[in-house]
Amino acid sequence: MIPKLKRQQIMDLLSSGRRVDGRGLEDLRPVEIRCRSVKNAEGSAEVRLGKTLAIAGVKTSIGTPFADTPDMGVMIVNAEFLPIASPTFEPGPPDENAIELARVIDRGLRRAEMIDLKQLCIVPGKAVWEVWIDIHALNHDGNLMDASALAAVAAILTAEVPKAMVNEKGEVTINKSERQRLPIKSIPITVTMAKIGDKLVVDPNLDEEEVADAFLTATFVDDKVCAIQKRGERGLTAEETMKALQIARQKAHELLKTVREVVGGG
Amino acid sequence: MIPKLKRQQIMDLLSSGRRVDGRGLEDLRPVEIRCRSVKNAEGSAEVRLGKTLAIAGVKTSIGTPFADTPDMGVMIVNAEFLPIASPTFEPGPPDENAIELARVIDRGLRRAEMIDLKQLCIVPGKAVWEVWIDIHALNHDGNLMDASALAAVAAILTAEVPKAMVNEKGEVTINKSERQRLPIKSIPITVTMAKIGDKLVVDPNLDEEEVADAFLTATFVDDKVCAIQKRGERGLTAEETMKALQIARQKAHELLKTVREVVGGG
Amino acid sequence: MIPKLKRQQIMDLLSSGRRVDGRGLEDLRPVEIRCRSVKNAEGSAEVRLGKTLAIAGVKTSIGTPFADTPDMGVMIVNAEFLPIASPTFEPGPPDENAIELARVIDRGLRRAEMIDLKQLCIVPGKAVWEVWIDIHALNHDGNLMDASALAAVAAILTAEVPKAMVNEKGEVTINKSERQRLPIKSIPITVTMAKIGDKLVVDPNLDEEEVADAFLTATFVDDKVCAIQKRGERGLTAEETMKALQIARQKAHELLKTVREVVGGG
Amino acid sequence: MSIKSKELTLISPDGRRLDGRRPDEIRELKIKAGILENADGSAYVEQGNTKIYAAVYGPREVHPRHLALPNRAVIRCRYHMTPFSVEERKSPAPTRREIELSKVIREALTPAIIVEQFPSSAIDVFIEVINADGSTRCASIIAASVALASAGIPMKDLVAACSVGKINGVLVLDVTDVEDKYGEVDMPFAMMPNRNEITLLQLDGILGPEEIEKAISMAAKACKEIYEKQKNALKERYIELRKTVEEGFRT
Amino acid sequence: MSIKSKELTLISPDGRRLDGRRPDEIRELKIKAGILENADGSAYVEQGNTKIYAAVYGPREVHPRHLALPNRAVIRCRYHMTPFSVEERKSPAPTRREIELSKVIREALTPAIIVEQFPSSAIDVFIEVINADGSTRCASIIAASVALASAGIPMKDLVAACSVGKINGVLVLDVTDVEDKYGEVDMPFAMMPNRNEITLLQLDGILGPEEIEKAISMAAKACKEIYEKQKNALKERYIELRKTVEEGFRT
Amino acid sequence: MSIKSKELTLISPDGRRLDGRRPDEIRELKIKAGILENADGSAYVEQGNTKIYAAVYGPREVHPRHLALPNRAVIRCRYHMTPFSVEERKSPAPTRREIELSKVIREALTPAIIVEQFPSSAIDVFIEVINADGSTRCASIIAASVALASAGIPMKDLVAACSVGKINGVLVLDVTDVEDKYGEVDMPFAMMPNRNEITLLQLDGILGPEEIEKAISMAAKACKEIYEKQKNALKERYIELRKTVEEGFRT
Repeated sequence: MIPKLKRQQIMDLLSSGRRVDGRGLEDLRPVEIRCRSVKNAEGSAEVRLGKTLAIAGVKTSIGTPFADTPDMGVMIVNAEFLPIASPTFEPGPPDENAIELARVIDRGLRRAEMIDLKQLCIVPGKAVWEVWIDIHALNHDGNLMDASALAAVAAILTAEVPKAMVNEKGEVTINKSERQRLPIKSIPITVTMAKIGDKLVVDPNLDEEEVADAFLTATFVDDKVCAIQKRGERGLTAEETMKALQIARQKAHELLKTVREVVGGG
Repeated sequence: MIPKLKRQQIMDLLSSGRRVDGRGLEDLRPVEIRCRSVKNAEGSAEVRLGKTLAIAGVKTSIGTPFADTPDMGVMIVNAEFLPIASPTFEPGPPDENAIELARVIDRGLRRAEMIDLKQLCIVPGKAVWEVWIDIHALNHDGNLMDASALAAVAAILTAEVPKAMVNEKGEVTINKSERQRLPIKSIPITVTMAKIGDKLVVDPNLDEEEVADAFLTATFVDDKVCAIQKRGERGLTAEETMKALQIARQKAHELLKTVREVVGGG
Repeated sequence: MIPKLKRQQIMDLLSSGRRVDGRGLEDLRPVEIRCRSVKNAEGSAEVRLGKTLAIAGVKTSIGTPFADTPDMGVMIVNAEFLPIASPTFEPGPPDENAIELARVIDRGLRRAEMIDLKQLCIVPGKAVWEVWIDIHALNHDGNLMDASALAAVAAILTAEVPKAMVNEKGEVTINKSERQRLPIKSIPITVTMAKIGDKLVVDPNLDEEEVADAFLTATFVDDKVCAIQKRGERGLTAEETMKALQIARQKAHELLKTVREVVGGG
Repeated sequence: MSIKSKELTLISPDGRRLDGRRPDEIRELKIKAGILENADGSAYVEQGNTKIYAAVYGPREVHPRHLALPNRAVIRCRYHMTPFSVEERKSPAPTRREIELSKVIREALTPAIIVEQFPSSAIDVFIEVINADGSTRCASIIAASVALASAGIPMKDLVAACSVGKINGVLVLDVTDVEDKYGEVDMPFAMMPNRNEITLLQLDGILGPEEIEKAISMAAKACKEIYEKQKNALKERYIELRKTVEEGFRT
Repeated sequence: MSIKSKELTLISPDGRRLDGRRPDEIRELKIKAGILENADGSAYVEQGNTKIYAAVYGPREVHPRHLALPNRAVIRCRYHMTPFSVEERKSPAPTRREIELSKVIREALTPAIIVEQFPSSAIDVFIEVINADGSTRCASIIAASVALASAGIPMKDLVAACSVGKINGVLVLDVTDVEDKYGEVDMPFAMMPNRNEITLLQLDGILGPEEIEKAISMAAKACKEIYEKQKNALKERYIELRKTVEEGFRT
Repeated sequence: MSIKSKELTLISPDGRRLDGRRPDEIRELKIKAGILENADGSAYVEQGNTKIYAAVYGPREVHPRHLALPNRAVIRCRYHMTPFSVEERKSPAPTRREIELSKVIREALTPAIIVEQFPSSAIDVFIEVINADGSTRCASIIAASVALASAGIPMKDLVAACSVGKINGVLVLDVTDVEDKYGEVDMPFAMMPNRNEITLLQLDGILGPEEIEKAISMAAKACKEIYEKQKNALKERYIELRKTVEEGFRT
């Protein structure tokens, strides 16, 4: 009933080119990025996308590489939808939505090769840097995906990690006083489109998310796509898909500019 | 109510020497064994016992031996009652029935010394073969125990495992191209009897399982018993026990013949 | 309703200086300590405090020290509120009450330095003794905290642990036949006070626990306090706090005397 | 987590893949409906060495009750791999990957199900991967879709699925495990061929805009081919059932 | 998981076991009923160095409700070992072994309980092994059976239990830990002596048909002896309770 | 678990601590109410480098229902640290420490809440530690207390909190991480300043009777100071809200 009414209202507005929060169909909400607020993290960023708030922290530690990639560092992305962020989130291990979000962001970072994992090898086959990227939702007003991805990217870009040294005995030691940036190869940007009726909107807020038919999340690096995830309980035509990707690409440009302004990154 | 009626109907039939599915009291259901269908497993077998379907897979890996048996390989049996197999099975970690089944099969294999674990030692105290036997129920129409045990035995008999080599430095390497059979010492066969009223029946189907008073599962190797498990919420007399074991022994002979025909095993 | 009546009845009695079980406000229940009943534990004690029954066992094993304390043994305290002990306890991992109890006892033992962890170092940075102290509630009639703490202390005092030896190769071996006491530096004693209305009572039983406003648990070593935990859903004034600590200190003296009589400890 | 050795030749100069297929060719696909007797509907799919069982239970009661929806059926889906289905034994506990795949498979199937027909009830889709050789989520969707139809669940369309990969620069259909590991791209795809709706689309790897368009069109074409095989499997099942019933009458 | 060194002499040429017992002799057995005040019924059993507490709660409400049965009581049983009860500290989380033993102990006790008397309710049996020196499941059944009776649960019979082992070729009663580890066979056994029904039978080890028959007959005989001790413990408890009541009247 | 190097000078001869504070001085304390829009009430607290978000949801329905109390609200509290808030990354799963702290924080807040006003309902307090630099439970209580008040939950008083430490023999207020690790004592403390009731008191370290009395009196004094800042934050929030409403009217 009420969701149906809300859907109708949102669709009526959309058909006249407007959205519930006053935006145009292809407008992002205001973006705020605040880096380095967490002293105990090597990197951190809080990102506000309208009223949606996510925080990402980067921590590093020494670990052993995977057997099939002995000369590459290890990157782990984890996301928690904290009960603090929404009346619908419950304490406990990540549910399918949090897991999907973490894995989509992970694929984007990995395929864009944002962090050059080869440069994170210390002793091949023995010791590499592990980079932990933890994402926490703090306030959920829709599109946690893009806010989280942006927070992860900003935290990685501004991280300052200690130096590892190998002494004569082959032992690895860490020098915490001398810090350096992570080796960055590219900046992937993630943009989510929602399909509501026959309209496509960018950066859906919570009201829109609740009534949307489907979502298309795409991660861009240098005008190419490196990760896509269609979500939601209805389908999209091939034409809608291509159009959504095209709009998302433009928005990714905008966001990339914002990121560069804030962090001065690569 | 309905279980009571079903029980009465089954007992009436039994008193005239017949069973709900037309079998005699000491008849097994038709047995089908299909080996080596899982390419990624070193050994595998799908077993149909009537409409009951179970699959077992054998995987090997290099591990360290237990401290108190430094010169023996390690065998682990695990069973999952998948929700695919029955409307009453739920996703999640194995319940007490799945755990009991795995442990009863494990004891049978272990006490029969089916796999000669001593021959699976690579470097005493350091490196041994671990043999993982995973059993999955796919369709549950009664007596998952015997179907699972048979699948495990057939998968072990037909497994082809890689060769381990120790180089000059004492490092263990695996040669996946050169494969060999597991070292087999015997073929244990598991047979379950159900007690319904004062009758004993072999290989109970699901209807019979639901109304049975008690079960006796026995594993035979060379005419001796190496594992017994009484199950169910009612008791058995000593005479019933001995009679059940005697019938089960004959059935084990039958099944052993079938196994030998299919896999040509030792 | 019924808790309210019970509370009224208990408060009426208290205002005339009596308690539901006939004790005075500052009387402990009878204490019984029975040590060394568990053959497989290096140390053990069953403690009865009135009808409350707790058992503690001490087990030791060789482990690696924490990175920041390479020359110190490791002590782990764990508590389980078994369903055997109370109709309100459920099977499963320890709940917040069991965890709090274990952590309060842990802090008392640690801050009193009861076990001299430095003497439990075998090879600095490599091998140290781990001392596991497991506490199980068997019958809960109030004040599991003090019964558990006492059981832990008595089990530690009477423990006889094997000797560790380091051979020429630097390998650690255990000599189980030659046993010795743990290195003891002090005997911490834990006493719990309950506030009911404006009265303070020592060693609350279950009825009193259920109606109490707040609790103050303090652990004493040589007349000083080494751990405090205020519990319960209401507050205490500073004056009540100081008075509770003063009474508890006297009771700790009594209990210390009992412990010394039973175990002849340091 | 995989060695990326760009030198590995996954496709020969004359356009043949390691298993002899052309880029736009799918592997041999066997579909058998109604193979598991307990389930309300079921299917077994073999696509090359990828082997999958799917079972459907429902519509049935929802436990716990508060998960039920008053105006539609809840679709639940579990994609699960047997420990022995992959090269290194995996623990039977669900991994993060299995949890994500369960979600996207459910979202690929749901658009085809007329959920309004069964308010307050659940339809459970259970998928077991017996052997994994690439494209398991697509094969799962093929199997689950047939299992749903064979359970008599009313559907708007079947869902067909096929992955697209990119190996040595060439777009290819129906990716194998080795092509996934050593190739550049994996793009799982599902659609309702009759309604022309994409219900699953994932991309893991870099593609330019034209490549995406081409990949989608290749996948859509393959889905139409697979769709026919799904319908055939259902027809065979129907004939089989009719025979059983008729035999029942005769005896 | 155990060293099998057949050379280890577990029984001397004159038929004495390591602890001096003859083959058909059980260890000293102490049973005390009603030791835990909170429980509706309880018992403490010492059989040599095997020490066990059992408590019974119930009949009581079932949570969650849907587990209740309309026409009978649900029997629930938890066999649990304290971390310090065994040589190597065990985690307090239930192991697969403890889960299996909980099941077989429950199935050993259930036949003796008149479950129809308490529809829609639960009877909970909790067992804690304080020290384990072999035959813990049999000692658990002895204790739980007394705890059930002392809780006033109506029963058809008590359940007595005794294990049979085979050491150096000889069948023996009431197996210790060392006899279990280094011996050839462990056969836990339980029965209702008065009704002559076997309610638990497990075999871990190789026995021929005649040996099984002999082992069962030895175990049945031991159970009759243990049965008397169980009844004595209940009598003592009854006398104790009567005394308490009478003292209550006097004061 | 911490290196105790008594030689480390945590306080200089002229009574200054590592961060320049005097013993009876608390760190700069920023409190902002109403920062998380979804919550019914929320607050952000920065005390030096300790940074905390608190959110309150409720009064709302209790799930599962049987946890509800007929005559009062249930207060639930979760204290949680983000994995990156501490020096070594911690797993996001709750540790035993977090479970204990959730309990004592709940018991520190509950005395201030008029729970009788909302029978059969729950009030949930969620705390996230973003960066930990000592005294996180006290900062959590400060934040949660403001969040509760800003959610409109009727309260008898605010709860203020401050830890006392002992470093190189001197009692100090508002302990930092390094003072906790290398100091002798940590004594977390909370009270309702207006009602003069202590609602949290823990001691981890050795203190004599006079020291305890002094520590409590120092903490109580600090709580009065913090109390004013809490009230200010609520006033600012009120002004902010009024402005929003008035702007709403104007447009």
